Amino acid sequence: MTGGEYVAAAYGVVFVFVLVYVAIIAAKLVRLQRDTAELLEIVRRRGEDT
Amino acid sequence: MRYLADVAALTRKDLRVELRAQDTLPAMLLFVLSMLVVFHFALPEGTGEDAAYGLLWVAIVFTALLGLARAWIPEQEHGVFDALVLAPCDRSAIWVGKTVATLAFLVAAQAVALPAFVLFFAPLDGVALAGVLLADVGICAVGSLMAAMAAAGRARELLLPLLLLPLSMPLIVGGVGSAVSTEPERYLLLLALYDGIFAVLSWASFEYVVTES
Amino acid sequence: MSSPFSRIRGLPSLAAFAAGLMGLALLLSFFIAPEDGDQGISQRIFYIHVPIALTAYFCFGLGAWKALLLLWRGGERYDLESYVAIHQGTIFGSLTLITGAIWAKASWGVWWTWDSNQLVLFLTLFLFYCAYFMLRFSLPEGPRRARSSAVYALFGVALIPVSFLAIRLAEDFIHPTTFTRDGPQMTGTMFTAFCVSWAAVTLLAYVLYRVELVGKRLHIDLRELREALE
Amino acid sequence: MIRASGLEKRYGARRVLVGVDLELPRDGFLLVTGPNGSGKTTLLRVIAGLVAPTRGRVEVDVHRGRLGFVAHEPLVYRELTALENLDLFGRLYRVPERRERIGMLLERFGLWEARSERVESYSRGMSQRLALCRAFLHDPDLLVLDEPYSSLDAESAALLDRELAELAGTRALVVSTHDPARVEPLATQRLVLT
Repeated sequence: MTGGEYVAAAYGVVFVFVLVYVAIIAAKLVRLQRDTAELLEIVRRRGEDT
Repeated sequence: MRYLADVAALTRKDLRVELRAQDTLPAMLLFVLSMLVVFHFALPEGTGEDAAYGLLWVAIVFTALLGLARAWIPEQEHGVFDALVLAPCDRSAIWVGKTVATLAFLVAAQAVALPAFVLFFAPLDGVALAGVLLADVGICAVGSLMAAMAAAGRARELLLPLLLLPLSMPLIVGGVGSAVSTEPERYLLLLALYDGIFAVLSWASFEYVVTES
Repeated sequence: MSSPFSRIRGLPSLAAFAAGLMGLALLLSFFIAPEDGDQGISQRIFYIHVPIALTAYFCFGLGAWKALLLLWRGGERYDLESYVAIHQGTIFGSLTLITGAIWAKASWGVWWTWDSNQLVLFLTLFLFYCAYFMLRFSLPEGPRRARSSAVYALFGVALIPVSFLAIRLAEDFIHPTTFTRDGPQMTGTMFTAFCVSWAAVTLLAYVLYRVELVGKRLHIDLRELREALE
Repeated sequence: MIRASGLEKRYGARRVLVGVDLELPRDGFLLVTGPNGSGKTTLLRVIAGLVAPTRGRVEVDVHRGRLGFVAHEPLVYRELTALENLDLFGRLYRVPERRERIGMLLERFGLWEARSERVESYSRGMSQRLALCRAFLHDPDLLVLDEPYSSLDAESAALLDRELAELAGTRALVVSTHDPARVEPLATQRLVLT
């Protein structure tokens, strides 16, 4: 491995970490969206009952 | 003055409870002695004395961990912890009592283990003994607090070593250094600095760890 | 008086600014800064490794500061902020160890060296803060977990100087360093490249911290909403 | 003495206490009843200051040293004797004429003969009576008793009736119990948790 490849490896790792982090945040957003939809469903159903 | 009276009462209670229960001190003694014997087989022929000092400190830290894992057991049976927290005394006195009692048992176990070490492996001079005592104070002070934190958790036997081992790294450096190095004063200074900083920090934060409101 | 920074308060604009700064940093550290005399191109890892390490310290410091606020002033929000800050600190901590190992391999041909006080100190702190999460997962949710975590976070910050001193003293008897690597002498442009990337990485960490905080607060609000609806 | 408004306590998703309001004067006697798991113990622990409410506020203007607390567990050291336990708490609570007061309480609660035996050799009833001694030791202004009658035999229960009758009106009491009949006449306020 030459010096340049090590530099690429170092920055590459940082880049991958940030991407993985963004992916985790995206997964959380999806879950939050599903939770919100569920709550909306509950409210709507409650709206129809009264 | 009141504070000292509370500390005295709590320390006497810890010593009496432990001497009556008769399970931590004998266990610590046998544990440290068997570790030393195991080290004998673990050290191949050619290794110098320094390795022995290093392993001595591993034995000291793990013996302390054994004692600290049981530190708050008496308080958890019958829920006595609540009674102590409700008492009008300053809650840090509870920590001081427990630290002094645990320190006493650790020193008692070492009173047997260190001569055995000198017999088995290598000599220990006055400075090394001072290093052992200073490190004992540090690990009991921080350990009592960490044990109180872990006590409220689920896997407390697993949690305590994880919490304590990184914190005990400076103690091991100081301890081994005071035994091995040509100019050991610096290491005693490191241990004293550690004790000063972390004993005060533990003393001040104990109340927050055991109360909710 | 609306200085340029007052407009940066919002998270999206903060993120945009961070991205811009990071771009500038990469540009500087790759193209503008001259190549290092003896280490050659591998010295450029320095521009990312050291800023990440300093950012990890920043996150641990932020976590400890929030912990102090929790113990001193009380308030549920500080527990979450301290937790997220230390979470960021651990992520950047692991990045520091990885990029540090790569740098060690490039400069000295070994993936790990006990000679670099920086790396050894970081390993200790990294283990310490991993135990922070073990503590949080072990204790039931509530004021006592918040306070214990806060106290533990404060211990972490106190551990940094003491460990650094211990590691420096440990050098004498564990094994004297075979080669000393004093701080790299930096010419003008190198130093600016370093400072810009330091600022960029710190800002990146702060943005990720804020993003995660928003996510966690949203989760808590939703849980409360759900309980209110039941 | 005690003011609480909109008290709520939640363990994760489970709501143990919801919207509890109460006001107890210095000589009030609050009887707390309700099925298991209705939050009686949690409410008493919140009043004693051992647990922080999730929402709402509780003000108990009594100094910690003037509060007596009895829980499901006796809160004494198993390895110590009755005398040693009470001596420890007597010192921590700065009880004047500690020895005399401990002797009198052990006598009154029928523990005098067993005073030098370790608590681990005590029956459940004896441990409970020792817990009552510990709670009454410093003559507190506020007594928080969580099901004090549990595991007491008929004779001890009658003894506790007399004690409570004597104390009622002279200080604040909060008592939770399963058979409220015994304490009903003394209560000035009632709170039923569901």
